[in-house]
Amino acid sequence: MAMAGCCQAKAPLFWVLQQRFKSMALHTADNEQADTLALLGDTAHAFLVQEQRKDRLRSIDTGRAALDANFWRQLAAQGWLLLRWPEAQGGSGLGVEAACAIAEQLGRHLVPEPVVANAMMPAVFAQLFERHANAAIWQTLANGYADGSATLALAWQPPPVGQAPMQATRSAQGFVLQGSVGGMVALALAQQLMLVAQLDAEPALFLLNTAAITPNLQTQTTSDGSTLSVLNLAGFVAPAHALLAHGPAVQHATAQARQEGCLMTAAQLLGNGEAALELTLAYLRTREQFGRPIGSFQAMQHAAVDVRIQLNLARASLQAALAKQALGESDQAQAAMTAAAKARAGDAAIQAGRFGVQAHGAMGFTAECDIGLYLKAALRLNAFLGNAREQRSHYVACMGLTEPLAPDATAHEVST
Amino acid sequence: MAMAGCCQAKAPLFWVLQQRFKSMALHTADNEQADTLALLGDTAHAFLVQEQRKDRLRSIDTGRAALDANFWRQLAAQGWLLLRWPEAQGGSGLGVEAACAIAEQLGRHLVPEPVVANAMMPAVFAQLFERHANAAIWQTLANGYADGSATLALAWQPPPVGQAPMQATRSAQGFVLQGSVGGMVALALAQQLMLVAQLDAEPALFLLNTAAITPNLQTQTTSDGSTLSVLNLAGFVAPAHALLAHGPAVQHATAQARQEGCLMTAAQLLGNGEAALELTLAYLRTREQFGRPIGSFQAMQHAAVDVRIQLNLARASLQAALAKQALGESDQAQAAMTAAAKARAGDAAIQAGRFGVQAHGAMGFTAECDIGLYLKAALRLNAFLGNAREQRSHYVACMGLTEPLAPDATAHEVST
Amino acid sequence: MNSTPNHNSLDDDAFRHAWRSWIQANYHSPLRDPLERLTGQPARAWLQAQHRDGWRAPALPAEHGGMGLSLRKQLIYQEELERFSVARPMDMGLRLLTPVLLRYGTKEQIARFLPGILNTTEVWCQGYSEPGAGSDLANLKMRGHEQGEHLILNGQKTWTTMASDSDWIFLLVRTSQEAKRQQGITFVLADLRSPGIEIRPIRTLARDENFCEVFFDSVAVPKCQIIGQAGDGWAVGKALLGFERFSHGSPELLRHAFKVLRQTASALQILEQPHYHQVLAQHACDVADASAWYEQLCETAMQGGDAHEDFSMLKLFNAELVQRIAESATELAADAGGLLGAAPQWGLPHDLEWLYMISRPLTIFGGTAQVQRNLIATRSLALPRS
Amino acid sequence: MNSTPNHNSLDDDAFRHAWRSWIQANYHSPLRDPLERLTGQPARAWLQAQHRDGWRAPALPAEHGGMGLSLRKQLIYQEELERFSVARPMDMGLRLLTPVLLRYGTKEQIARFLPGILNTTEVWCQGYSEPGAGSDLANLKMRGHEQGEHLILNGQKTWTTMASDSDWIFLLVRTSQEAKRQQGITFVLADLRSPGIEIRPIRTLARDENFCEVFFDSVAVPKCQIIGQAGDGWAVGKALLGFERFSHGSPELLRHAFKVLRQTASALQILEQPHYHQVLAQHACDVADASAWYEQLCETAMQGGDAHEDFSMLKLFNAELVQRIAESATELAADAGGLLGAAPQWGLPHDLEWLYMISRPLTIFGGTAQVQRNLIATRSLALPRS
Repeated sequence: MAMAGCCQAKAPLFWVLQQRFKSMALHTADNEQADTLALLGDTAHAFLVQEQRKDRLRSIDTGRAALDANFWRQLAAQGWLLLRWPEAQGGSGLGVEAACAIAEQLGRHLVPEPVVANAMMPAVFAQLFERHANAAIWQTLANGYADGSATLALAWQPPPVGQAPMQATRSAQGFVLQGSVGGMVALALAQQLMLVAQLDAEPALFLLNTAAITPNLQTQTTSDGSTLSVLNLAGFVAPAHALLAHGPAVQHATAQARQEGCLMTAAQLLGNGEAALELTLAYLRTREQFGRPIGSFQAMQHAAVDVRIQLNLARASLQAALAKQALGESDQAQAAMTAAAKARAGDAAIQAGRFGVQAHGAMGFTAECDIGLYLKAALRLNAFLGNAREQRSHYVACMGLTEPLAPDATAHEVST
Repeated sequence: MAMAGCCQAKAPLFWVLQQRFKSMALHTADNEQADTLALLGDTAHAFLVQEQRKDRLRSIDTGRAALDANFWRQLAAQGWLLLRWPEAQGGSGLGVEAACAIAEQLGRHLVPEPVVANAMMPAVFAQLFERHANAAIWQTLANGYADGSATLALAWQPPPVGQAPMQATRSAQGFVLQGSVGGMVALALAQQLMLVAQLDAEPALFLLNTAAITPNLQTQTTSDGSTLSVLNLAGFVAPAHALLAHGPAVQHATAQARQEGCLMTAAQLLGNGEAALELTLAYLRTREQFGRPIGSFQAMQHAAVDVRIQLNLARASLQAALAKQALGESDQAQAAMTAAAKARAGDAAIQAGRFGVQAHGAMGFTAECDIGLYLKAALRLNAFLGNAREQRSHYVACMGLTEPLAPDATAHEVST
Repeated sequence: MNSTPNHNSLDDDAFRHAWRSWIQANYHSPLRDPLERLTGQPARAWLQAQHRDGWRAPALPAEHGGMGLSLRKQLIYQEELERFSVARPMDMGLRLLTPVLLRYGTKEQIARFLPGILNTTEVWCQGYSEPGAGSDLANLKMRGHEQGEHLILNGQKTWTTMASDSDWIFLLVRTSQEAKRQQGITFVLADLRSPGIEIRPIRTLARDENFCEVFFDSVAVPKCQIIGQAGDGWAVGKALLGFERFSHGSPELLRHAFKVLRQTASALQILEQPHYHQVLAQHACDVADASAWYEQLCETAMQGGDAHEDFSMLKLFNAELVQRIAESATELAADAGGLLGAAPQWGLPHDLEWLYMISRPLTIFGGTAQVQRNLIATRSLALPRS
Repeated sequence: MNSTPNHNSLDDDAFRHAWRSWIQANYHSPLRDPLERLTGQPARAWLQAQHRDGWRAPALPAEHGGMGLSLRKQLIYQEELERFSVARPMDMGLRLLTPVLLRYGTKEQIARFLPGILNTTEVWCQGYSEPGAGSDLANLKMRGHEQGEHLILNGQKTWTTMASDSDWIFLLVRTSQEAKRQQGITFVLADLRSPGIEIRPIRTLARDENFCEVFFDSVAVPKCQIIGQAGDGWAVGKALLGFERFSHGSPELLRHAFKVLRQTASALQILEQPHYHQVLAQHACDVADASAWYEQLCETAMQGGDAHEDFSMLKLFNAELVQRIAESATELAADAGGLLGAAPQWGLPHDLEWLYMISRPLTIFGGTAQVQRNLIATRSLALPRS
């Protein structure tokens, strides 16, 4: 494996876990899988407690991103960037549950680096296209993730309002790209861009060097310490070999990457919300006003209980979505529950953060206090890949709930 | 005045107040008007404390309406049914503020009889059509309201879902009526029906005897102790003299009646909500659990404060709507604020009732406890003439708020 | 009864199919609504038919005359009842009293009372609540004093579900005054035909009389009808509340309310209206997530895990969610809101006022939502007591 | 200043027109947002221009150098500032300290401090909050002890708005320990250039540094700078909070936030989307009703009525409403939510993250929403204390 050399020394437990997962696949022992996932999470937690300094997020107080190429290499050394990457290219080939276990810890520890957006989601393309004509390209990309030296960003979301979508046309030099695309995350850490454009009325996947398109970017810091960019191209020429794939397979890969991204982001939001509530509960237990701990006031207690309930719902929803994925249920059923899970996790994390800021009183409004960092990160993670409201609409559409329901239908026909 | 004989003995104060209003109109003294309105309300309160037995609403426990023809005659004796009726026909000719002062007390005391729907709203038609060709008809109607012996119901709302609207066509006998109309209130107390139908593609106003259309009615008890009916006519023949008015004037009168009806119903909801909160606060102050009054628990206190705030908003909103009416502001501005007031009053009263039922614990779930009567009445009054959600949509439409707003608009251009 | 098939030997699907067919063939009531109560003779007939054909008491071990189903089959058993929207029969003898009898009762007590529960010749009701002791159960006032071989009961119970339809009552009474209010309470069984008992129905906001007040005027009860030790009733009663709470997280009511919402919108032909879309989307995800949570908690419980606190939270969420769905459904009715009864002529296939009112006590009975939040805050979140 | 026109002789419309024209001609800052603070030299210049042209201190009687406007004209004065979306200048000397000076100050104290307030050569800040005394003001710890003709101050204030931009501070300090925590508190004025004072800005979630911590290390203040009697500071300070609270019900922030919402939806071209319609309708009615309530309370106050408790309720409603509108605006941004700063390339003309964060302390500063509800419950609703 390409990455084995540098990583085994640093993260032996991770590789042990990886082996456990693979052997488990043979006898699908539910409990054992749960234990192993928990162990994976614990390992990630232990690493991040040690290595992730929340302090660096304070740069957002002055509008600057907190992204750190060195920390990205540390994450690579943990093996997380190749966790979903195919084994043939040196990846771990682990499932989405394992990715979610890591993502939950990334959320809990406020990691701003784009593990989900720029490592886990690209892995879906690698899985689907690895046996494609240009297999060598995927191997090169995998090598970049192995040590964190080179990373992809994805550019496939619709253009911002009022701008034309990205179109590719054939030319003598290769392709001419024209139009806008939004939603690129943390471009400062990405050397290459995987861009979806319409070519001959079908989606096509291009690989571009970010250096070449830097003048065409508008980049802004986001509240989780990362960045978001819009790309506007007007007659940009890409070479012929930039085309990685073309046709319905690109559509499918994009949808699959989005769905996995939603699951992992839900996990990240869940970790964020759990950590925010823990921080707040600790404060409520100790901080006194009017001669008693403020956590003894009913108003605080009840609001805390409501956050707890929402987080538990979020965890249940995510697990149900992962189970549908694992059981191979219909695409619609998977997509629906994924949307529900992302919606609930977004709402729950924001509610946890908002309650946390309020419960911390004036202290909660200082940039110095961690609780605000959770709220800010939750705002951004909720927006990523579609916010709670959009996800709920998607749930309704996937479930066909706007179809008329006959008066004699039974309750069990109404919802899963 | 037609009604003076029977009423002066019973309600002398009302007539004194009526005179005060009329003299005030000359010098528009705001404070004096406020005092007089308060006095009018106090008088109504004193009467209803004595005469309105909430107990009779318990009939709704078994699905029966609580309407009482004798009580209707008592209300007539108070002069309330003719309060908005033109003076030329023996009415009091008082303003909508005075009607709201009465309506608030009707709401406070859970009066199920349709004073707003079947007396105050018809008065708008009387005002607008009194100098019309068939003036004698209006005088006859007024006489019926003077002693409560005869009453109108209005039938002008759109038909229920899936049914055709009411159409009139000319025939040798007069008119043939065909179609459905919903929303008729308390028909058991009404001898006649004022029906709006489309005639020659314009609205026309017909007067029908309810006896003649009884077989075509579907009537159901409502949660405030009244009833609601749907009328389905299939070739019903009305005599030529049944046509009272025709053309845009009918449209205008209907809109005006609806608007006044909304204001008065808002007042009724406000009275309902105020009484529900008072009842609940009294319970919270005395009922003990875990060794202390339940009103000392923060959760109860905070919920009560939120109800108090909503009721205060409702009162402010209603007063603003009445002021716009009094100042003769544009129709759109009047309609907008009226919608806002009806929306707020509906939401506030339901919130007060719901909190009240919860705060009363198991006792609140018994039919024996008054608090449930308030919630039930609030549900119906909120629905009457368009519920809070519909009213808010109407506010947005009247204010043109879905128009684009330029980035350099100032905040004062945004809302009144 | 004699030919009870061994349901545990069937695989899950076969079991599900057999039970589903049996329900279809044997449930004769027109009530198809989990919020409705099956009462009187139809309820007895329904439970007796189950007993006759070996479908009675899914959780009860076979040696006591039950089906002794695995936990997974118990869940299937319940799912199929819900799928058919069977109305709840009055069955407190099995659901609440039997676990207490088996844990605290003597052999004689079990032999005397269990058969009547199983063959539904004796219908039981529960006497916990009193006018002054709702959320604060330790505050109960009803007295029992010893007189020879009897306990003499005086006082009042209230909110006794279906007392007028029952034969026996199990209840908590105060048999001595102790410093700690939880002490001196006794759990006892009483025949409702005993002299001195008077039952008065309570009419509710939902326009029914499913609850009663039960008055006790010097009612003599043999001491052999005390369960556990005299004075230990708090522990016995708490255990019973524990059994009861387990079933409260089921999404059955949610699904029913959500169905009412969708059927109402369909009949009103407002499926395309923007406000409906928002409400639908929110409630649909709420129901989906609560159902997912419930299934996972059942799974945990089946594997022997402790999901007690989670069930409490889910119960609270579900109760408030049913209320919100009922409120949304009423809002859909627009101008026609507040009608008593279904109103097909208005496009309202369901009685929405009833749904609105029947969902009110979900946040009151069994501990108000406020008290439940207090308990969760101190127990699950380790926040300091107020 | 010398040629101060008699504004009270103008009719309301003429007064409004004159003031509106003057603002347009004299307000030079690009900050057009009531949530922004006008600070430093621009703030001083703006207030000094008002003073120069006779537009300073609308409520202050003419004999003290103010405009001495009728209450109605004061309201017009304020309305026009809001109409122009003027940013708030740092003016605590006039808004908060002056009423206290006039009520509790000696003739000498008024003569010494009022002119500097009016001509804005001395800018004041407020020293109430302490790290341990937020909602619970009586808990304050900062000490002052007498030493000859001086009071020696030791301790810390926090959340002092714009201390780094101010010349003087008025503050509450504990000068003796009494059984009742509200006693032994003194209201005193201090020159921020005094030796021993250190000011450190606090960075907030809204990415600004408008608040400071102020540290006092044996700072000597002449006793003649005590307002009222030593030990009576609680009453003096409470009176000040009263004056402050009066202005909190204004719908200015609501209108601003609502404008942001509408402009965002316009730029995003989602005016026809169903979810926007629901949100718009709810917030529009909320803003309309809160504005109506405010106008009626001002009317009541102008007629000498007591609207104090109502203003508290309105303030609470407004604070939470601004937060809800900010949340809705962020939700509109969809995929682009959470950007720091305005983002026209995303169709976001406003910095929504800033609005979200700047609205957080509205339910914290000046008594948390929880504490305010407690107070309203016991004062206005006569519910028993917990």
